[in-house]
Amino acid sequence: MAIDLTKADRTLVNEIIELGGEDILKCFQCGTCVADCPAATAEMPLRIKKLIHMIHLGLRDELLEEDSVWMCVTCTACEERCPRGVKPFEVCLAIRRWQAKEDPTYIPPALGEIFKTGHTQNVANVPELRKSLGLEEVPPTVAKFPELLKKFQEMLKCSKIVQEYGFMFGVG
Amino acid sequence: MPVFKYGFFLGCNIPAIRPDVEQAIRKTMPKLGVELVDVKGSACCPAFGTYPSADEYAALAINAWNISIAEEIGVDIMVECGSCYSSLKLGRDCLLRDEEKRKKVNEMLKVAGKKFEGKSDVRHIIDVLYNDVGTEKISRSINIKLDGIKVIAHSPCHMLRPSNVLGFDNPERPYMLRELIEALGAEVPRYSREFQCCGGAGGFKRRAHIEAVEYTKKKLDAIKEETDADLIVVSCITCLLHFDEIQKELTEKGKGNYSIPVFDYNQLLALCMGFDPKEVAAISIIPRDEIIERIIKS
Amino acid sequence: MTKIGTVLVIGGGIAGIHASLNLADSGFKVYLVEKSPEIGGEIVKLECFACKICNRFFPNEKTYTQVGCGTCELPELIEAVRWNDNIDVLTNSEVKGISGEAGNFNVTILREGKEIELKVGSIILSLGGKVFDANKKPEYGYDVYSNVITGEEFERLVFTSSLNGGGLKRPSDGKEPKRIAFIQCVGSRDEKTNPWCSSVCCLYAIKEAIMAKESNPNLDCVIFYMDIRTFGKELQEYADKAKEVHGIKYIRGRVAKVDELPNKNLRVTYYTEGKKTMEEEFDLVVLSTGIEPPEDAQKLAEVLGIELNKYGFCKTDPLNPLETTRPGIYVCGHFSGPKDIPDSIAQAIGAAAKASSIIVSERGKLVASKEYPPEKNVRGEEPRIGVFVSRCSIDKDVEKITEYAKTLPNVVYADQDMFICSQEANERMKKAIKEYNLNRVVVAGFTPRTYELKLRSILKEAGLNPYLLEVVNIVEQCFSVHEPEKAEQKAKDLIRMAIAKARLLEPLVPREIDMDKRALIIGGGLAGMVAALEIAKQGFECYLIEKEKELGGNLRHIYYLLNGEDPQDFLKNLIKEVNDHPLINVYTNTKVKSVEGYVGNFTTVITQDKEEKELKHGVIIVATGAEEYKPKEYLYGEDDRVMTQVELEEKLVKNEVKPKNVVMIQCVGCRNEERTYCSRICCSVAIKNALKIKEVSPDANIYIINKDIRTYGFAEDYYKKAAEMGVIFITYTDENMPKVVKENGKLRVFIFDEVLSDELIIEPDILVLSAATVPRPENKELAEMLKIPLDKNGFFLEVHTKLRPIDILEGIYLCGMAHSPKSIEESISQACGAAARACTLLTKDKVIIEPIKAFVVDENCDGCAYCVEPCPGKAITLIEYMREGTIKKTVEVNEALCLGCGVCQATCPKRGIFVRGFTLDQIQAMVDAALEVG
Amino acid sequence: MEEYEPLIVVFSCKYCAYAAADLAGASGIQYPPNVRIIRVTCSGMVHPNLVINALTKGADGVIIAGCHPGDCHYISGNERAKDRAEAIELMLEDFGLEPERFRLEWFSAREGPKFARVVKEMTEELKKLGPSPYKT
Ligand SMILES: Cc1cc2nc3c(=O)[nH]c(=O)nc-3n(C[C@H](O)[C@H](O)[C@H](O)COP(=O)(O)OP(=O)(O)OC[C@H]3O[C@@H](n4cnc5c(N)ncnc54)[C@H](O)[C@@H]3O)c2cc1C
Ligand SMILES: Cc1cc2nc3c(=O)[nH]c(=O)nc-3n(C[C@H](O)[C@H](O)[C@H](O)COP(=O)(O)OP(=O)(O)OC[C@H]3O[C@@H](n4cnc5c(N)ncnc54)[C@H](O)[C@@H]3O)c2cc1C
Ligand code: SF4
Ligand code: SF4
Ligand code: SF4
Ligand code: SF4
Ligand code: SF4
Ligand code: SF4
Ligand code: SF4
Ligand code: SF4
Repeated sequence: MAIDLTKADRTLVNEIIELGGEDILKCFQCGTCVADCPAATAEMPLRIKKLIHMIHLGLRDELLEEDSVWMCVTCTACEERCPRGVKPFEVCLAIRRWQAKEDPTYIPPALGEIFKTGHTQNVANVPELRKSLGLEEVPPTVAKFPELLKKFQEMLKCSKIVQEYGFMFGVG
Repeated sequence: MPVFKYGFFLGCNIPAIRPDVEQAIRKTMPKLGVELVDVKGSACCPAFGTYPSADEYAALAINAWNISIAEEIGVDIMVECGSCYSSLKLGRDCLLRDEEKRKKVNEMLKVAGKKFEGKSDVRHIIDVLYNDVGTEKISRSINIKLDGIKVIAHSPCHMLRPSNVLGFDNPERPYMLRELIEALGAEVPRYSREFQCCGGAGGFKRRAHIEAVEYTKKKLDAIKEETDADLIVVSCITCLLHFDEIQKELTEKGKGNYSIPVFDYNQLLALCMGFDPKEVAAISIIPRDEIIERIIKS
Repeated sequence: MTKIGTVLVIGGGIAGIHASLNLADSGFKVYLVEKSPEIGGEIVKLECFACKICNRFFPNEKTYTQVGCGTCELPELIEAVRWNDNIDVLTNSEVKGISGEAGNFNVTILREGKEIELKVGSIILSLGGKVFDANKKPEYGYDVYSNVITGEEFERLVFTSSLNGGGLKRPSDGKEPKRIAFIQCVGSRDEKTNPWCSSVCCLYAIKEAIMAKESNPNLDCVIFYMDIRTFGKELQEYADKAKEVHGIKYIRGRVAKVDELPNKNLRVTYYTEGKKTMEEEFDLVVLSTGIEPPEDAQKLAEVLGIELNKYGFCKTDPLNPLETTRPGIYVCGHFSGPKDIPDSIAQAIGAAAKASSIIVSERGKLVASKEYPPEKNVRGEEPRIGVFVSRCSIDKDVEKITEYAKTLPNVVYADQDMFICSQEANERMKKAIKEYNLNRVVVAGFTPRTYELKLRSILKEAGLNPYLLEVVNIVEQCFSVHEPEKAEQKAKDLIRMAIAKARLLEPLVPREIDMDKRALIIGGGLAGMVAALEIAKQGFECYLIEKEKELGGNLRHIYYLLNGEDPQDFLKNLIKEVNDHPLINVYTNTKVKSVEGYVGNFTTVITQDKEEKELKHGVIIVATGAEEYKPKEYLYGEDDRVMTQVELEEKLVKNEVKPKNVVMIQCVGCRNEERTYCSRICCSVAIKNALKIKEVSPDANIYIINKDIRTYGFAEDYYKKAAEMGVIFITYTDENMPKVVKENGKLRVFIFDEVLSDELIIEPDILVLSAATVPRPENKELAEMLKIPLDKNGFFLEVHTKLRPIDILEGIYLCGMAHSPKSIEESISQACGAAARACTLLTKDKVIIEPIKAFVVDENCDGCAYCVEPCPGKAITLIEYMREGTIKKTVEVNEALCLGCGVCQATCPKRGIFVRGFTLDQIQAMVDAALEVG
Repeated sequence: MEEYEPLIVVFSCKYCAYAAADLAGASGIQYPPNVRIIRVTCSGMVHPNLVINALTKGADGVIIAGCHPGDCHYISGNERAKDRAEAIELMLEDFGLEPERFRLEWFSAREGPKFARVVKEMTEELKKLGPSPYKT
């Protein structure tokens, strides 16, 4: 199906720049970023170059559909080798942020977990194991200091994401 | 003997899933003249798939939170996990470069009574081992030499790239981990996918599982076909977990026999230093007993 | 201030060599300073053996393409420099200091530890460049994997493999590769290393792929590229034929990394649209490494007080491409930005014009004009032959050979010497010639190709006609290739053959034609005006012929350049300078009606306002330019919103458009079946205009639909800038051409987007066509008048596309877009070059015509005219005259046109026509001598 | 009896072909000493009579060597040589000479190895063929 560019929104690129994809306009579509991208081997591949092109063209709806960005392995090979200094990996994160902003169902649940415990894994959950190795039962992270965890949460409450989607974090 | 002092940043996976790595680090580093202090109250770095993927400022604030603790103690941070290294170091770099972001983030930190100044650097453990300690000292510190043992060296992507911010090793053909292993007396064979990513981080494995497994299989196959490696050594908890889990999955799915033991570098170092495997190399999916036995005996 | 008639040329590459030769040839003394032990530069390293692949492209057509490296011709050029009395070559030398000013500099040179002071009037920098160190791209594994090599190394590999016989051999194990990958833009177009485009690596990769294919047609060669940048004359055709004829594959996609497999093969990882990510195995990987500024540019710039550009190349201005920031110091070749050989040569010769024009008053004052003793008349004398045998590089004693020579008839003297080319040997030779009253000389030693010229001058110094010489090649073609015993026998035979010919040698006298010291320049555009002005500055009169009412050509319609600069003031000044110059006669509204004559003596009839006028002149410069194609495509002419780039530019300056949505389509009217070439400038022009639109309306959407973006050299910066300003680039292929329709009064552009693998629909307010640059339709008529060829696209054809980019024929030169499409900068360089070439003749009082030409033996010729048609020089005409009361038919040779090839001599059944120095009898004598059993 | 050594006369243009022979020398590529090179300006200069005379007066073989087609320094001299070679071949027949005794070969300046190879090939061929029937 043809893509009608009269319906495109060329402000999209500014939104992505705003969200951290600062160098996105420099891309000249050489394909280095795709070539060695692990996630580009997927059946529905992540082709960061294509996403960048879509953003240049202003294809909002299509970009929102592209959940391939969430496959990024974060290996940064693309960023290392991009000849134009586009920082495709940063663009990848920027796209995720944009999607999360446009459609909150994109927001990863791990955000809530970190808010609650300070960690993606509950480090306080394996006291016996740690003890058997001769370690402190609970490691000296926020998990061990409830007053610090509170401060940590206070800090995060200043962020837009917690303020807007408090329900996901069990606040507000 | 110069003494180095670092704040040991744990992250999430090490203390929760592979605390034996934590113990290996805690045991080995002081023997090399590296004193470790705790970064008390540290949190998730945060991992790229979390806050960095949804709210840049929240992510930077968490980075700053972690670093500010080290700044209070007056040490640089040392990390093992590649992702943690990358997240913290990139975050720090961004805050140092961008005054406006730094200001905003410090406003958030203020609520928690903290402040980011950028005084503390973030160092990967391989950087510390290679550049502060040096391979020579490591060779001198061990009791067991890995004669005749063939070890695959896998340097984590996040330790290497983007090299303009993170880099201390050659970003395309890292050699430091290799030399550190050679310092233990082992042989480190080359193979054609030596520099391929493990494929284990991020959402790839979750969202495109079949291809992700296939991707790692290629690397493992290259190891199997092109070398007769006894074990794989990494220095990233994510890589460690991934190689370990994926081999089991491949074997279970009948894709062949994948059973190369996987170690963190400090675990191997700890064994060579004569620490008790039950403390420093206790947890694994692919059985390591046999190779540990061989190491201890050699 | 006194001026010095000497020029210092720094850097002895192809550019430095050409600059030196032209200066020396036009009456200036030259010091050529080279820091390495040998002159020759980068090209010496290019071991191209697959010779003339460059020329072997269109074997069935009348024209031939020449795009190789020129290595083959280099030795001759180096010899010409070495034996030139007016060029002092200082190798192992570097410039340490400078004082003074334009016209009179004092330069300190450090030569092998010793300091030398030189006084020079002007300086030319031809420092060349440096090949990028591939180690800086570790992902390709150069220096780690033995089968990953650079383009430069590949050329050597092809050469050495061929020497050792058999096919190509890869470094790791000597195995013949079956698949070779070429990786483009290594160390170019890359923010991490060098952001500019190195301009030559696309060309050389294709050349090398063909070399590989010629060594083994079953080889698989793949070139991985981002844009193929074959923008030079006939290079697009070269790239296309490489694909069609040789089956070389092009894959668009920058290679991410190379890994080595246990069998030493290499796995190349890349992505190209329409495929998954790819891993392919190759036996050999060739990195097309780019060009960087020369090693010590920074240091030298400080010493000389010149500025470098931000990338470390010499800083120049598009309107003054040959000038550095310091008056009196000029630049050419790679050093002012990467460029190929023809562009380097054109610039070098142009720089010679610039460097000499500030010291014209000193022309001829410092050059050594040698006085020769009067020539001894030997006609009718019994041959008295002297034989000189050289021992150089022949291990064996040549005593026996010398003794043998003495036994041959007419030999009155024979001797041997250690080095025949040494000063002492030369003196002895002269002495012997006089003492023994020799009237023929035979020299046995190295190949005549390297020192025949030098030996001739020795004969002259000894008072002998220089053509009474025969050189015997007993080194390269004898002792180097045979066992000593057999070589000795063969050497004797060869000397006997030479002596047989020597007996029949006659003195030859080069013909001298009076030189008319005026130039005719056809075309009053930028190139024509610059050429006229440069010639006038050198003190020669010229006629500048322009068919239009006004001077200026295309430049009149260019209002800003890629860098934003406005060239109109420059143009106004140029026109004024030309009109005001007392030595330039401008004829506008004028056409050339006929041209007669040859070098030194042309007569041209022009018509100005129906009035005819006859002009006499010694040289011609063709500068007729080219024009923008009037498209037939994409609704051009049917809808006002469809326009060409030039039309857009006009509208933009006049503020007549302020578009919001713009589509530009590239390559309209060329790179297609009808016109196969690339117009070279239109990619830059499109970007220039896109940037202009963005300047006035930053929110405008601009889509540039292209096949490749060819912003070579530093223009790459502007390509990036355009992208950064939001200009969108979409590629198309011949299979998926854009479509334009008008629907409900709206323009609609349909283009298949490979990246999205979907069709895009755009509704632009204006559609801009980057129309081809096409040759002037009048070229054909002019070419016929001048008896010069056009290339198959209708541009004028130079002698050699690669090595002589300015010369068409002796006395006829070419510059600007009449040669091929090119930028203002390039047109100016080449125009200066054409002026310099013309001046090498204009400075002379006589044109000397080599005597090795055909002559007719009237008694034998019966006028059958068999020889007329085959003569490649079109030098023979059939004539009739009255002899003893009857009509005698015979032929006549125009020596100015005769090439001396001897085709006539071999065609004539009646012994009616021969070439001096190579007559049938002379050759037959050699054959007979060869057959005598010695 | 000593082995028969054929004598080959080579008419070589002074450009690429001669340069190729020089290059073989500069690179030290050995080849049989049976050739006698005669330098002419262009391969198109060689009159058929020169070839026939040589072969009937004692040469065992003749080579005309020029630049590759399209590469002639005299525009099209080598094409004339090519046309003439056909005529020469017919004349060989009339004179009862084997076609192997004459060759037209193209060289580029860098084809030193090819020059050596051609000489070797032809020498071997002529050895098999035996001396020219005109040899006394
Ligand atoms: C691998 C490769 C293949 C190529 N193939 C082709 C091709 O097929 N066709 C083509 O047209 N072009 C080709 N080129 C480009 C071609 O080489 C250049 O166009 C050409 O060499 C430029 O000539 P130059 O005289 O400016 O520089 P160079 O040839 O580099 O010569 C510069 C000279 O200056 C000397 N020098 C430098 N600094 C100093 C100093 N401070 N003092 C004194 N002397 C100094 C150097 O030693 C050198 O001799 C190729 C280039 C490369 C790298
Ligand atoms: C569409 C277009 C856009 C361009 N834009 C740029 C740009 O942005 N930047 C840039 O650097 N370069 C640009 N160029 C290139 C630039 O215009 C040329 O390099 C330069 O003008 C060439 O000058 P010239 O004298 O060779 O040719 P011309 O400008 O064509 O001049 C030739 C002159 O010769 C006259 N003439 C032709 N035939 C005859 C004859 N038989 N008798 C007498 N007179 C004759 C013509 O009338 C004309 O005045 C552009 C070129 C074109 C075609
Ligand atoms: S590597 Fe960089 S320039 Fe190339 S396509 Fe990817 S983002 Fe664009
Ligand atoms: S960082 Fe993400 S997008 Fe870039 S190569 Fe790695 S997986 Fe692909
Ligand atoms: S898991 Fe893979 S992506 Fe992550 S650090 Fe390890 S090597 Fe890199
Ligand atoms: S110019 Fe042509 S013939 Fe000469 S060396 Fe180069 S490729 Fe060979
Ligand atoms: S695009 Fe430019 S830099 Fe890249 S290979 Fe071609 S000529 Fe070289
Ligand atoms: S637009 Fe012009 S310069 Fe660009 S590729 Fe096409 S013909 Fe060549
Ligand atoms: S020179 Fe020979 S070929 Fe030419 S016209 Fe005279 S006889 Fe005929
Ligand atoms: S020598 Fe060649 S150019 Fe001269 S007249 Fe004879 S055929 Fe013509």
